[in-house]
Amino acid sequence: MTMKEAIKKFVHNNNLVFLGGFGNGITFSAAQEIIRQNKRNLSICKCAGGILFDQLIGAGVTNQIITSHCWNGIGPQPTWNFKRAIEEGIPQKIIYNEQSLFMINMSFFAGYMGLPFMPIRSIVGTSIYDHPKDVGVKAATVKCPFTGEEICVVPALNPDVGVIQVQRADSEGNAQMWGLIGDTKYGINSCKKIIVAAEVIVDKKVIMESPERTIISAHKVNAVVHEPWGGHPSYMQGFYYTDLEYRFNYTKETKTLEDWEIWLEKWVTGVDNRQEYLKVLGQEKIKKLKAKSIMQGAVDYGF
Amino acid sequence: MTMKEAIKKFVHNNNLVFLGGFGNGITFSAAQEIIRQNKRNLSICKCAGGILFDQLIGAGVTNQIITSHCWNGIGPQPTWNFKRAIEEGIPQKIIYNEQSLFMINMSFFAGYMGLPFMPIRSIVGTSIYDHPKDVGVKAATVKCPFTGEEICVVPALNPDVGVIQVQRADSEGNAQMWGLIGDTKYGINSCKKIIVAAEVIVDKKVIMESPERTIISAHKVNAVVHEPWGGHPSYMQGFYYTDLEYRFNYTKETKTLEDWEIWLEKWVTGVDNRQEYLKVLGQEKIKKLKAKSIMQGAVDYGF
Amino acid sequence: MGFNETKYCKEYTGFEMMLVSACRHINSNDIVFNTFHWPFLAVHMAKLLKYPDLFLVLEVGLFQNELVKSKKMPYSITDPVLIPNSVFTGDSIDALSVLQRGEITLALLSTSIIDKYGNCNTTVIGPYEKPIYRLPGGGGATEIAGLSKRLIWLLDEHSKRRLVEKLDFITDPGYLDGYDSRVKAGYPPDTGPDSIITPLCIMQFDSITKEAYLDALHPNVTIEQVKENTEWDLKVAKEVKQIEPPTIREIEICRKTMRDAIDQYYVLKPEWTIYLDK
Amino acid sequence: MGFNETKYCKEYTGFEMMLVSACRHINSNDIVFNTFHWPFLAVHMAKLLKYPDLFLVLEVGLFQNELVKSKKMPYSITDPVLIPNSVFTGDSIDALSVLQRGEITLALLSTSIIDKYGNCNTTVIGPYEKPIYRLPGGGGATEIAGLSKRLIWLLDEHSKRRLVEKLDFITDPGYLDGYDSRVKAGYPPDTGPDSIITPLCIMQFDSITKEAYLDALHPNVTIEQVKENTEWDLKVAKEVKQIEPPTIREIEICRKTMRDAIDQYYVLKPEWTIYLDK
Repeated sequence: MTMKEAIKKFVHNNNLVFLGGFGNGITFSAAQEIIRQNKRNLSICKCAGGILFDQLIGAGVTNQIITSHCWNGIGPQPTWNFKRAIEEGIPQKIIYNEQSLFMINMSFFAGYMGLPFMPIRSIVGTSIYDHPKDVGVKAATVKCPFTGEEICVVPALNPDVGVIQVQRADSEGNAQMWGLIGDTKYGINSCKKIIVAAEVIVDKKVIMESPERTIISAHKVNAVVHEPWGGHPSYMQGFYYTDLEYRFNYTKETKTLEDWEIWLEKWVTGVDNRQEYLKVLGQEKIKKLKAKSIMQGAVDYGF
Repeated sequence: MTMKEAIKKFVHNNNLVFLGGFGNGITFSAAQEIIRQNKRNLSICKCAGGILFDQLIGAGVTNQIITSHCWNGIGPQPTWNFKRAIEEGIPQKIIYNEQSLFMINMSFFAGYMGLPFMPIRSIVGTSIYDHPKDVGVKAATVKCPFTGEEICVVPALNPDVGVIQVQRADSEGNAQMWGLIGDTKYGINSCKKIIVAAEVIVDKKVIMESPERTIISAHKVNAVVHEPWGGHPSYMQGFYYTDLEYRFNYTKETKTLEDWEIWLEKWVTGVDNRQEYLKVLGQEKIKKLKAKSIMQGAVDYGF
Repeated sequence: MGFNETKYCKEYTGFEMMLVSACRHINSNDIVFNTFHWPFLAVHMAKLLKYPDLFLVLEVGLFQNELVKSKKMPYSITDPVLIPNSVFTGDSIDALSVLQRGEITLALLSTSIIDKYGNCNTTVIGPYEKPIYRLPGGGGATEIAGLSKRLIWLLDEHSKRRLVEKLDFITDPGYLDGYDSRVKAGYPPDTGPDSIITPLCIMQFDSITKEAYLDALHPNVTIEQVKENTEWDLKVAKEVKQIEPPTIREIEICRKTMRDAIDQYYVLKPEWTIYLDK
Repeated sequence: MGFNETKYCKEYTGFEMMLVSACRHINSNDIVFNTFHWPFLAVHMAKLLKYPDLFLVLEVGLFQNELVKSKKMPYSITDPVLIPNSVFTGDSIDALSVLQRGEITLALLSTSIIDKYGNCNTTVIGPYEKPIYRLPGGGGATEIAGLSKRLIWLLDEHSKRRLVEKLDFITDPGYLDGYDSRVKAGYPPDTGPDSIITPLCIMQFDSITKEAYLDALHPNVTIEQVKENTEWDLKVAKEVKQIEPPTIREIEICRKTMRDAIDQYYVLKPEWTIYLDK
């Protein structure tokens, strides 16, 4: 399936959407296809990831972000569409459903575990506990029946649909990721519909050579997309490095609404898919970002 | 440190003890050293593992087992010391703190997470929920503040001391395990004192070649023991296979109290350490059990 | 009985019939929770007979959908041979996540003692504190019984001491006290025992009372025989079905599986294996 | 001030002094929660200056106790260069487990706005619903501030808009409303802010009221200067300590670190870097 087909088939207006990747394999290609298809009123959950959120916000695709951090990590520098939306309501008012990094991870974990909540030893006493006021009960406390202590609990997140960008998957959807996993394993398994985008599609034999690298198994996967470089400008361990220059310049290049529109046209709406995006990026940059190989981690699985 | 020194220094009478390994790397060497040192009134927690429990019970080391299953998995067949203790009080009455496999795993996970409890969607309505009556509150329900449903919760387990048998560790205690992990990662991290026994001691460089294989990091580890074949008669992926014949015969060889005492003398109290045990086992058997190598699972960590 | 004779096997044991019946309950698209020990054989047969890529979840946190290439049958759910043939390995919490998310469409479990509501006891015979006979304990069956969509119990002996009115100890939840008591306790409404398969018959559960009733007879078994060997006053379907005898092919695979199991130290009772060397 | 002049650096910026002071707070046996972005530089300095094998936990679930061999400084806590130099990698839940088990003995965090009880705001200036200025949000700092044994806040600017009486939004818990309010809220009693390090000084917290007070001055800074630039009525220790100026070696490493950071696109204000090219 192509990313275009997968997003068309599984991502719908008003959905709660999980987008995977924390540093490693951020789902930029998926997010940009969502923009091209002009989806509306999506709620996006993701532990952090400023410039991805910023693009979805700027394009008017999302009216709620559920996250712990929205900024350009390179610098660090502000993300202007995000600021424009919250401070000025441009292009629309959005809700920032404030999370802490660990709180949203525990919410995904609750979703992963098929449980309605997870306890966490934090958040109490902070404003995150109950802001914003218009998104329902964000956290509560329960009394531990064993120790008597009051402990904070956070609710499960079970998004309607999720997308991840991983190093490799087989054609059935068994997907493997290594390096940083972030919230990706628990986040994607908590979703109702699942799209796996992979740098390479491999034979199932390759999956079975190190089955502990699998983060989601085929029985839950609805679409497999072969999407090389789908994480650019983030990195994918073993495949390509972060495009620091591109990410650094993003803040400068999107500071005004006019500049943002030029940027959006150049990188998103003016291209049809990731292959065309890569043409805009250019062979020279691709060559520069390509990872130098470090093959390691084999162990003896013998018996 | 030798196993003898480690058990002497860190395992004390009346301790709650975690013993690692579920199929892969069951801590037989540690358990047998505990028997040789004649510890008393230990409570042993471990998700399952019949013939290891059976030896500790028969030797009078433990008066409480916290587990979900105690039987000889090969056959399957009964474990006689276990039955003698519960049915006849020989050598002493013991408490079987009934768990389900997943319940005890969640209790270890709570301990791992530094949380007082974990929710679980089971156990309610069963006799496991509240038997035995004399071990305190085993489980309870709380009302989910988000969905309103009543959900079962189980308390954290935080053993005084734990031992694991892993494939490899560095001299500081960074320990790696692959193949089945069972309850070993969460169990050992929930312990207050930690002994790592490893088939091989490797340079830290080897650990850093696939850091996701680490199940416990050095900052928590109190003792590192180089203990080849410490898991026999269980297996260790990549090192040796299960001694099926030995395990099958165990039930036959320990059926009567007299037979058990002969077995105990031969394999445990009559030897001083694992090296001597391996002499009793014999070179031929060792050769037969040695794993045929399947080196695989390398991936590209490049950037 | 109207079944074409040439296709079917004439001589087989009740144990073999139980395995064949269990195997027939497995569908190609099932997400199966595979457990030790008789279900392991039934699932092995299903992989050999019909669905080599059946999707299996094991309580150790291992997912598999390829036929194990090793010549040997795994001796247990923890056999290291399983690892390099799996599509996922993690830990028991990963297996629990699949159960709790409601993704298991079929679980097969073997037990020794079951009551009329499909609750099972693998813990103790007699009073808990003064047991007559101590059993091993439940392992992961408590959650598998609690959370699988279709649950099938295998009993290798159909007798009054195995199929009882009331248990000394509930290790694994069936329909608890019947009617809506299971759902009231908190288990998902779309879960619970579907069938009990014994050497004699298949029982199903009344949709209202949740009591097990005789639904289908294995060949050459009578209703009376089943009732006589069941402790509670067994209700019987209006039309009791007649189960197709095992085919020659089914029995071939069944016996191969039993032989493989014996090679891996499974203890099978002599009366179950009388045809194995023929 | 009694400090041997030949050993010390004469010219340096307040930002550099802040980093040097932070670095000095790190002990060899600390289990350090290392965070973006100024703490990253202070920890990098500590590894270069004194403890190359300092044990670090990162919120992505990565534990490290070797000096990164790469010539480049990681551009962030998610830089892929970190992976093949770690002793453990997992996910954020693994990092949370270390925090919740109480194993972190030292955490360094940078923030933009802090109040007198050591609470911080990285969320919003002005009313939450009608913000004057929206900030990025807290990331993992909420738990790191809540659960680390010794917590040190770094502020790169000491001004009244940065050190305030009361926050618009508490992103990260300090001592909340002071006194025992943090413990009452449920945080472990042995946790909480230890110090605030700014370009001008180091503040500590009163053991009873939990209000921050001036404990030590960076060289050439007066008590008045600190008080004037703090919004609340800052209390002052009976004997305000005088902080040792940065040594030539410390500044050397500090500037190398700052240069490395700039190479990795860290934005440093021009007034902090005036000595970098000298």
